[in-house]
Order: sequence, then C-alpha cells, then structure tokens
Amino acid sequence: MTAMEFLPVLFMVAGIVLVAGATLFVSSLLRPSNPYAAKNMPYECGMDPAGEAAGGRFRVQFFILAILLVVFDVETMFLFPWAVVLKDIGLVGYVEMFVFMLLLIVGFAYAWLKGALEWEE
Amino acid sequence: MVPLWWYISLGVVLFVIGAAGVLLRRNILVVLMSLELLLNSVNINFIAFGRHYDDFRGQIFAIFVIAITAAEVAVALGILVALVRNKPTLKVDDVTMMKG
Amino acid sequence: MGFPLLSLIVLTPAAGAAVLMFLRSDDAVRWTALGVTVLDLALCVAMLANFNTTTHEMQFTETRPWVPALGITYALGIDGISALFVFLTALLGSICVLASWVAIDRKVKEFMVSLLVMQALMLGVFCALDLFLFYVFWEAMLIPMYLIIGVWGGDGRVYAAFKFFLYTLAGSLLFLIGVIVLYFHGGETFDILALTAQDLPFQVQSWLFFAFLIAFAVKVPMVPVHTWLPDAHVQAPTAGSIILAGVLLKMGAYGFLRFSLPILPEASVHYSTLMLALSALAIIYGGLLALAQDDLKKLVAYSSISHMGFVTLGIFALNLRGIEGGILQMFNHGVTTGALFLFVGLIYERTHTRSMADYGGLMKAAPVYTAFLALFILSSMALPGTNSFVGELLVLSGGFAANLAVGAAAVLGALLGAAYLLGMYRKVALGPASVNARFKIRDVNAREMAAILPLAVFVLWVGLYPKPFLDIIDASVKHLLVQVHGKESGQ
Amino acid sequence: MTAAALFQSILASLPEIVVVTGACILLILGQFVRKGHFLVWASVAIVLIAALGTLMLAGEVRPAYTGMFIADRFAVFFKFVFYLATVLTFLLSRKYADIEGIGNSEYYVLLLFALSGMMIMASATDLLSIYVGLELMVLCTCVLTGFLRRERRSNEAALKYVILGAVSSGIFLYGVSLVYGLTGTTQLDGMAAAVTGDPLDPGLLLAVVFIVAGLVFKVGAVPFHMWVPDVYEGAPTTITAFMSVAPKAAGFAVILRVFLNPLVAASDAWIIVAVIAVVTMALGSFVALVQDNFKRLLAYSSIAHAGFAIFGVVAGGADGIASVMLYLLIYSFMNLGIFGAVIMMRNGDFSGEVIEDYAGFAKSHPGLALLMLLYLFSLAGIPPTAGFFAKFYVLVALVERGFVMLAVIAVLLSVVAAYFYIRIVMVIYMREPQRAFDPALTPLVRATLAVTAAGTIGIGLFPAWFLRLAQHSVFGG
Amino acid sequence: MELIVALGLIVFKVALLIAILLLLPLPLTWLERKIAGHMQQRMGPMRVGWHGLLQPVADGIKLLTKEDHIPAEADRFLFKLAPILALAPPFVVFVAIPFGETVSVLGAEITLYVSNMNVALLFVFAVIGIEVYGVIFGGWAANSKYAVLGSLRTCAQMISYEIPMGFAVIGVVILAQSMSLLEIVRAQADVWNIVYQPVGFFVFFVAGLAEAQRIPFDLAEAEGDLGAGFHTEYSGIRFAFFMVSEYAIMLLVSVLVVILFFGGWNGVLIPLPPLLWFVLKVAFFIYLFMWFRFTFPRYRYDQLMAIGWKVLLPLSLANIIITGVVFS
Repeated sequence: MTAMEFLPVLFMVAGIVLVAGATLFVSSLLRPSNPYAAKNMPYECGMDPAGEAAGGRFRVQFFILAILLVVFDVETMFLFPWAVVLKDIGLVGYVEMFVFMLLLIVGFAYAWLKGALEWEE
Repeated sequence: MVPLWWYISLGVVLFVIGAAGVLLRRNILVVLMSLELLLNSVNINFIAFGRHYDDFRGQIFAIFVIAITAAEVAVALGILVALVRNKPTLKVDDVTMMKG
Repeated sequence: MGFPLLSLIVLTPAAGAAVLMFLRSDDAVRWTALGVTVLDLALCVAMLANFNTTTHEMQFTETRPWVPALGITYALGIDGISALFVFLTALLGSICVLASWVAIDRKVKEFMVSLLVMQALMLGVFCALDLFLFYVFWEAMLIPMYLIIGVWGGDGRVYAAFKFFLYTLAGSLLFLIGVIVLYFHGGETFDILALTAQDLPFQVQSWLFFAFLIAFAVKVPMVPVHTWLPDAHVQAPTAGSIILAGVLLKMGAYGFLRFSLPILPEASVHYSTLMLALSALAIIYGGLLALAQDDLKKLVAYSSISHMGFVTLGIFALNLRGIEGGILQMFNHGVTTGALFLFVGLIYERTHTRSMADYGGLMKAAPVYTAFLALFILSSMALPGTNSFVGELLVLSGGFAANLAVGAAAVLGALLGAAYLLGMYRKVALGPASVNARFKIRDVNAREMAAILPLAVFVLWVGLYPKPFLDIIDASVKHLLVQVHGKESGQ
Repeated sequence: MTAAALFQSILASLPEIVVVTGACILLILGQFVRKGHFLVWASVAIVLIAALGTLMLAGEVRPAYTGMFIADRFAVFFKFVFYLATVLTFLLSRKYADIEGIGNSEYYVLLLFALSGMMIMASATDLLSIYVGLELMVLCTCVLTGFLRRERRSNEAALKYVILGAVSSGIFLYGVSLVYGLTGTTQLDGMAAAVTGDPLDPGLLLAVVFIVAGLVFKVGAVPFHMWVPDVYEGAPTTITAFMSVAPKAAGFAVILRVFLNPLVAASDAWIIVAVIAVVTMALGSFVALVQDNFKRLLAYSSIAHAGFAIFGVVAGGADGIASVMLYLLIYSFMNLGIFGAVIMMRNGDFSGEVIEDYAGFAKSHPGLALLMLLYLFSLAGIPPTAGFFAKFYVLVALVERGFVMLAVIAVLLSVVAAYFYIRIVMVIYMREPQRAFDPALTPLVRATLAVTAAGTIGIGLFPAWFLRLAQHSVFGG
Repeated sequence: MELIVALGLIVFKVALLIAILLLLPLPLTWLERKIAGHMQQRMGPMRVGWHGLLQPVADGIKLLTKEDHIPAEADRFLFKLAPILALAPPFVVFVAIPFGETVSVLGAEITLYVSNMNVALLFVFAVIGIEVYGVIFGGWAANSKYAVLGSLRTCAQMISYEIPMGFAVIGVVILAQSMSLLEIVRAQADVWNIVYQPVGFFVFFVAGLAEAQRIPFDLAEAEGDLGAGFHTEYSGIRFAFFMVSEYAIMLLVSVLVVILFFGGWNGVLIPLPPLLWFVLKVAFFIYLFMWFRFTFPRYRYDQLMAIGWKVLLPLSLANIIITGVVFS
C-alpha cells in the first residue's frame, strides 16, 4: 500500500503549514508594526549599505561545490539500490559497482589535484 | 490504482511546458530549468510504463536519465560561469554573437 | 590479353605529369611535356598501324577487376569509332604543348601537368569499355579543365570556369544516375558491351535516353545548353580552347555513338526527329550568332556550335552515310577548329586583341600565317578538296535521306558558315593594312610551324584521300546500325 | 549475471575499457606530467592499443552485458573510423593547442572519453546504452567546444550546444519512453518482436518521429542543424574537425542500428527520413553559398554531407547501410584533411578562418594548395577522388531500391554544393596573394595531411577493398 | 470504516508528532543553557520560574509578540516563504522515522511509526535536502550582505556534508539489505551496527553535526564575524521558525544515529521498555551535541570544507568499498 505510506507525508506537510500559518496569524494580532526607513535598512553594523547584496558575483568556488554536489549526490542514487541487493548479487555485483566507484574516485582525485577542493586561493 | 493514462498525461503536460519554456524563455537559467521539466516528463513516462509492465527497466532508465541530466546541467553551469565571466548576462539574446 | 598498349597510351601522359612535378626549370618542363606527348602520339600511330579495319570487334582490349563487388572492371578497348578520336587526342595534345610554349609564362609546370593529366583522362574516356571507368575519366576531366580555364585564362576566366564546371557537372551527374539505373536494369554490370546486348523496355530506354541526352548535350553542346561554351572558349588559353574544341566537344557526340545508339536503340530511333531538329537549330543558331561576332575567338566558338550541329545531325540521321559523315566530321572539326583556335591564339600572342576591328591587311605583314589561315578557313567552310567537304557531304546526304527539312536547314547553315568565315578572313587578312599600327606582327616561326603543319596535312589528306579514315570506322558503324535497326525490326 | 558472463562481457568491451582506463590514468598523470609531447603520444598509444584490441576481437560476434552491447563487425568498422578521426585529431592538436593555450591534459582526456562514448554508441544494442554513450560523447565534445575559455564565441558555442543537445536528448528520450510504453522493452532486438498490432500505429509513428528528431540532432541534420554553424565556428578548430567527423559517424551508427530495426522499418518512417535528407542537403548546400568564414562554410558543408549520407539510410538494405558506412569513412579522410589545412594556417596572429585569407595560397605553397584542392574536389564528389565513390555508392543503393527521384535530387543538390567548394579552389588558385603565408607545418601535421591525402586518393582509385570491408561489416548479413 | 480508522490514526499521529516537535525546543533550549552554564561554572537562567524553567516560555512569548521586520530591499515573497521552507522538512522527515515496533493501547496494537516506507532512508535524505532552499532563499531574499554571505556558506556547508553523510549509510544498507528504517533496526537485534560500521558512524555523526549547524561547524552563524548568518534580518516569529527547525534537525540527527548505528529501540543487558531505550539513547546524543558545543572551538571555514571533502568523503568511500567486499 504505497498510498498509506505516503499519505502521512501529505498530512504532515499540510499540518506543519497550517500550524506555521496559525502561529503567524496569532503573532500578527499581537505584535506591533512600526517600520521606518532606518529600521528597514539591511544590517551592516550601523554602516549605510552600499550596492546590491544579491548582485550575482560570488566566488567560483561555490559553483564548483554545487557542481560537485550534483555529481556526487547522483552517484549516491546508484549506490542505494545496489547496497540493498548486494548480498544477492554477490561478488560479481560488487565488482561491477567497484568499477563505478573507481571511476568516481578518479574523478574525485582529479578534482582534488586540480585544487577544486581548496578554499584558500 | 491510478490509471496509466493519468501519468502519461502528466508527462505530456510537463513535456509541453518544458519545451515551451526552452523555446520561449529568454533567461538561460530558466531555460535550464525548463530542460529539467522536459527530462522529468520522460522519467514519469518511464516509471509509469515500468509499473504498467511490472518491469524494472523503466526505473533503471529513469535513474540513468537523472544521473546523466545532472552531469549535463553541471556542464551547462560550468560553461555558463565561463560565459558570464566574459560577459555578465543571462539573457539568451545578449549571448548571441554569431549569426548567419 | 597481350600487350597493354591502350593502358600505355592512357598512362603515358599521366606518368609524364608525375615526372613534371619534380622538374624545376620551365624549359625542361616544356621539353619534357612535348616529349611525352610526342611519345604518346607515336604510340597512337603504332596502334593505328596495327588496327584491324575488317572487324567491328573491340581491339587491344584489356580487362582487370577493379571493384568486383559492384561488377566494375578496368576495361579498355577501341573499335573503329573510338580509334580516330584516340589519335586525334594525342595529336592535339602535342599541338597544345607547342601552342602554349610562350603563351603560358607563369606557373608553366602546373599548366603542363594539367594539360598532360587532361590528355590522359581524355584518352581514357575514348578507350574505356566500362561505364564506371568511362564516367570516372569523364568527370575527372573537370578538374584540370577547370584549372586550365580558371588559372591561365583571360580576364573573365573565373566566371567562365565556374560556368563550365557547373554546367558539365550538373549534366554528368544526371548521366551518372542514368548509368546507375542502367546498371540495375542491365543485369548489374557496367560492361558496355554486355549492356549493349541487353534488351531494355522502351519506357526505361526513353528515361535513360533523356538522362544521357542532358549530359551529352551539355558537352556537345546542343543549343539550349550551349551558353557555357562561348565563355569557356573565349577565356581559356589557346591550348585550352584547342582541347575544348578539338576533343571535349567530341565527347558528347561520342557518348551518343557509344551509349545512346547501341544501348538505347529504340529510344534513339523514336527521338531521332527531335534530335535532328535540335541539330538543325544548332547549325542555324550557331551560324547566325557567329555572323554577329566581332571577337575572333567567339566567332570560332559559335562556329563550333554550328559544326557540332552537323555532327549530331549526321549521327541521328541513323544511316550509314550520316553516321560515318558525323564521325569523320568530328575528326575534321577537331583538326580544323583546333587549328583555327591555334591561329587566333598565335595572333593574340602578338597583338593582345581579338577584336576583328583591330585587324586588317594581315596578309602583308604575315603572309605564311594568312596563307595557312586561308586553308583552314576553307576547310571550315567545307570547300571541296578539304577534309570537311567529305564529312559534310556525307552528313548532308545522310540528313536528306532522313529528313528533308532538316537537310535543307543544314544546307542553309553551311551557307551561313561560308558567310561568316569569309567575312572574317576579309576583315583580318585582306583590305588595307591595319589602321592600328601598334602591333609589330611577325610571321610564324618554326615552332609554330611545327604545330600548324600536321594539322594542315590532315586537312588535305582527309580532303583528298579519305578512304583510310573511312575504312577505320566503316565496320564499326555498320555494326552500330545493325544494333540500332536490327533490334527495332526484331531481327 | 554470472562471473563467466561478466568475463565474456569484459572481453567484448575490452577496447572501451582500454580507452576509459587510459583516459583515467592520463587524467591523473596529466596533473604531474605536463609535457605536450607526452600527452599526445600517450593518447595516441591508448587509441592504438584499443585498436589492436578491436582488431583481435573482430573475428566473431560477441553479445555482452545481457543484450545491451554487442561487439560485431559493424561496430568494429565504426570504431576504426573513430580511432582514425581521434588519432588524426591528436596529431593535429599538438601545435594548435599550444598556440591557443589549451594543450593541457584535460583536452586529450576529454577527447578520449568522447571516443569511448562513441565506441559505446557503435556497439550499443539497447536504447539505454545508446543513450549513455550518446551523452558521454555529447558532454565531452561540449566541454571541448567551450575550451577556449577566454573566447566569447567559444563560450557561446558551447552553451548553445549543451542546451540544444539537452533538448534533443529530451526529445529522443521521450521517443524512447513511448517505444518502451508500446513494446515493453528497450532492447532493439526485443522491440520488433514485441510489437503485435498495426505497424502504422500512430503512437509508434510518433515515437519514431521523436527518436528521429533526437538522433538527427547529433548528425546535424535539419531541423536540428542550427547549432552546427555556431558550434563549428566557435569551437577550437581541432575540435571542430573532430566533431565534424567522429560524432557524426557515431550518430549514424546509432541511426543505422535503430532505423534498420524491423520495427522502425515497418513504420514507414523512411518517408520522414527522406524528407529530412532532402531538406538537410538543400539547406546545407544553399546556405553555404553565402558564407565567408571557412569554418562556417565547412559546417554547412557537413550538414549537406549529412544529408547525403541520410539518403543512404533511406535506401536501407545491406547496400544502403554499407553505403553510409563507406561514406562516413571517406568523409573522415577528406574532411579531416581540409580541416588539417585550416588548422595548419593558424599560426601567430593569423587565424585563417576567413576564406579570403587563402587568396593566392597556391602561389607560395603549391604542394599544400594541391592537397587542399584534392580535399575540396573530393568533398565536391569529383572522380577520381574518394568523395566521388562515396556518393556513387549511396546513389547505387538509392537506385537499387527504386528511389530514382531522390537520387536525382541528391545529385542536383550536390552540384550546388560543388559550387562553394570550387569557389575556395578559385580563391586559392586564382587570386593574387595578399600576405605571406606561414603555415604551422609541424611533422605531425604533415603526417596527418599525408594520411588523409592517401586515404582520399587511395580509396578513390582502389575502392574495392574498402567497399568489401563496408559490405562485410553490415550487421545481420 | 477501517479506512476511516486508519486515516484517523494517521492524523492523530501526525498531530502528536507536530506537537512534540514544536514543543521540544522549549525544554531543549533551557537544557542547553543550563548545560552551558554549569560547564562554565555558572548557573544559567534562574529568574523565570524555578531554576529558570519558565524561561523558554517567556522567550516564546517574546518572539511571538516581537515586531516582524522586513528589510526595504527584500524580496518579500521569498522572505516570507523561507522560514516555512526551513521549518517543514525536518517535520516531514519524522513521518518516516520509527520510534519502536508497537504498543498496546486499549487492546489495540498501535505502531510506533507513522509510515513504514521501503525507501525511508532515501526519503530522509531527499527531504532533508530541501532544507537548503529555506537557507538560501532566506539569505538571498533579505538582500543584506551578511545574510547573503551567510546563506551561501551555510548552503555550501550543507551540501558538502550531505555527500559523506549519504555515503556513510550505504554500509548500513548493505548490512540490513533494506532501506526501510524499521528493517534496519530489526537487523540490529543481535549486534548493533556500530560494531561493524564504526567508520560509518563517525562520518555520519560528524556530518550530522555539520548538517545541524552545530559547533564546531556553525561557521555560517558565527556571531562574531557574520552577524547571525543567513537569518540576520529575521526577527520575531519567523526567526523562531528557523530556531525550531534547527533544534528539530538536531533531534533528527540524534534519532538517525540511534536508528542506524545504535540499534534503535533494541536494548542491551537491562530489559527496559523499547521506547525508553530509544529515548535514552537519543537523549544521550542530544547531550553529546550540547557537550560538544561548549567544548570544541569553531573551525575555520577552509578547514570546515577540507574536513568534509578531504577527510570524510574519502573515509566514507573507503568504508563502502571495504564493507562491500566483506559482505558481498
């Protein structure tokens, strides 16, 4: 019964959103609201903010990390089903996945050698 | 049990949205997202058919599609980073230099 | 299989071209090229000397497998129809080298290489007994010819070269399709003799006939598709013009004789009236255009269209005299028009103008030149005693036998020919000396004489004693007629 | 899968394993050894070892990996085309990569990975393995396209390639999913057996249309050709050369395997393919007429050639398949040759990308000009070059199946195509030189030119052996 | 009828879970401050209620009534969405977490879990992955430099440690031959996984610390140099959501460690009720979290990344390879 397994998820999402909404609603009844320009400035330790914060210029390191994550995360996806059945497929199955892992490690080693994992420049 | 054609219809709808997004949107990131939609419609199809035939191939195919798409997006993002360093824009039209 | 004489004939110029590549001095290149062509000519003479005139069978045949999977062979051989052309090609080859001795002053080596490669390919076309081989030679000629026109030609050479290339390529590619269709209808072989023996349905024959017609008509050229010719002729260097007029134009007609008539006899008979009409049109139209020209080379070029009209007329008269006349006329045209282009080239080397208005009274300045010019012009007009008289007479009698109206038109064309040729001679050679005295015209020198004389010999030889030539072609033509009419009458 | 079956599979896929392993080793080793010569020779050695392996395994048909993969003669033929293209690309790259500053190990490794992707494509007998090979190849070539990181054209080309490539993959996959839904299998062999109903089932036709669309992208045919010119122009020239030959051949390998499957053959898809062929060839030929950039012109020329090869697919049958294979082999020689000439021109500040740059080249370098002439006439399909025989055999296959009209269209369009090749010859031979030429004629480039020239003229004069090879390599026969 | 009962039971369980999870931070914050206090030789909160027991309630009321401040330049939609996006995932994950087998209530056997998914482990990782969106949206939408920087760092950190975390549990799956958490616990009836998978446990636990943004890996929230990280600009109840989510994740990591490596509710030696065993173990790990917080110094950011990629990832890979060859 897949439905019975995943229906609670739906309930939970609905429940938590409901609770959060309710809390926000209650809070909005209780809290004061008194915005003014200085208060609405972004927090920069009292300095006047200059320029756009979300301008889109970030260290390339972040992109590299994101790309590495995408690659490795997807590899995990292959490992899970394999792990479940490993005892059935035996050594042959292990060898096949070992090759896969080996390629993964080569890629990882390459990234390491290439300095993709170094945060300091 | 949800009938098969519901899944297929969902797949078609996603495919059309994805294709329309790729063709019509001008922001490269949005185009990439539309691509994901396109490929996910394929995954839905595969899984639905796999279930229909009680065959695991569909799921395997879907997993491969996900993995390869990830690689594809990784490459696309890498190229995009290189591009944006040369010219900071994400608009498709601004990117185009070569014509003819 | 015997001694591979034909292979030798075909490969000698090619080998010569390869040798030329390694030579450094221009003079060495010229002499070597001349030596090679003369050697080739000698081989052809030897071939003719051993030629058996009593049979229509292919002679000197050699066959080697080439692409067995598709039934393609390397098969060479000649019969009466092709023998004359092989000889003509070799003859004109030597003359071309002589004609380009000083006319070509830059990239001499490249030019001679192109010329020799060209000669090898042309000889190959006439010797090939395999359709695929034939096509390869036929199409490969485009490369050297394109270069000859495009690199060493006149001011408009690039355009002319393009036009020549694309016209012929388009025509011959359709021919290729025809060849492939024929291949499948004719029992998956490219062997011309085997294909001749096939009995194709009329439907197929007519389609093929038109496919072949396009290719051959472009080469001949017949009237609607002739426009590349004046450009190519005018822009080509002298040697290029000689080759074009002397050999290339013959290939179309040779194609009719070799393929259209024997392989597609019923279609040939069926469409012969159309072909006759087109021929008559070419004769008249070419003549009229020639009449209107001021440029010497253009005049000769248009006269070629007219003369080739006679050839196709003779061929599609589909009787003995017509075809024999056509073949002989092809040979004659090669000699005569080749000579005329040579003469135009000679005078152009001296004056750098081709406009007839710039000339006059050349007789005084260059008597020998004008005398020989007179001979060739008379030959071109088909005056009795010259070679063309024999050919044209045969064609006309064949033409009248086939179709009265067409014959009459041909006579009209012959008269036109007399008009423009005599007009040209009058303007150039006679009359008061040229008002344009810029030119210091010297008469022909020994090298030029060496080029002119052989041609003059053949003009008179054929004109006065055509029997040896007719003997060569006789048996083959008779056999051809059996193939054409025999099949039709179901014998 | 048992251990014995695994062993058999490994044996069958030994060349692929060699290439992948070699690429991995080179990837790591390249971080320590940075000498260009080492990288080139190591890469060439890897390919040669793989070729040796392929040759040793060529004797028999070896199905592997439970029907996902097969090592048959068809695959062997294509693999050799790939080896040829890759090795020649390596040889051409040495100097060029130094000039452009891209000669690091990744360049060679990516080429090797692309090679392995193509090899998988050639051997794949399951839509899944086809897809995996395809993507491996596309992703590697994609990165290589964008390898000139500082060059905006290169970035742009790579981005276009990757996005359009992903779209086409999506379309292809959608078709695959439909096929899977209709037949319940993705194995090429199983597909035909599984179809029970009307072969003209609209769903099936739709699926085939989608698969066609996806595959057609890879060979650069209409309507998915628009990436070709931009990518060819923007990519490093060596990569352009590679892409114009090897991935295209790989695409055709897949197209042949998929299309000559009885299932597809039954679905009347050939009409679609015929239309694609005609339109592709027409577009490639006509648009090429107005190009000034050499690489762009060659891009359109490659579109036109793809169109011509698709005619062979339309013809189908043993001869049709063999004709496409032979066409691709010959195309590899002549196209790599002409690209070799373009690459050679890249020296110093001179890019040699504009056709006018070649004006009067024949004057100072008659030998090289003659080679270019040879390649160009071969591309135009003039005998006695190999290009002619390639076209001839496709036409034979077409006429054999009775598609005479298509053959006529094909030759008429190839006349148009001949025009722009001849135009280049004209520029080379019939213009006055504007500058002094200084081609980067290293021994490796010389060797490449020699090999391609030998292939171009050799196959033209003695096609029998190659023809037999192609005919023997047709699968299932 | 049966269906209605089943659905009712689910609704009840879900409501109970939400209630527990929402209220749990109250005692936990108190506990944390108390532990901090005692470790640092002081008393901690003492004013509100006995030994400051009511302090969390006072904090809650304060947060509830505090002004909700939205910066002028913010993307208002994302700014409001982010807290909910951060709050929901840990709650949703608990749907898949089993707390025991069954208990008898009024003669009916009631399972101590909401849902027994056969892919529970994948579900956990998938849903936890969504947490990143809350972080990145929150930082981005505020359009403040501290927040953006903080969110980027947090995001990078979370995704970096997600990978070793995922790899670390592969060994457990190999042992249990299932991805169902219930099956995994059952498989540990005799021997806890910690015996076979010490490396896996180590990697998982350290990565879990980082996922939960706890010291020594709470770089992004480093008050000293980044304000308060991605939620710098949040105040009032929205800030509370982030805090609740953080505690929920801490709880989640503890629970997962117990389930995956410490036998879940399986007792050892002392025959206590399974649920109690479970709670005790979880409590121990929560205590461990807090203990660490006040014992370890914070890592530098580059060290943080280096640990994730250069230590944990290779370790987890080696763990998979060795586990695989031993148990295949």
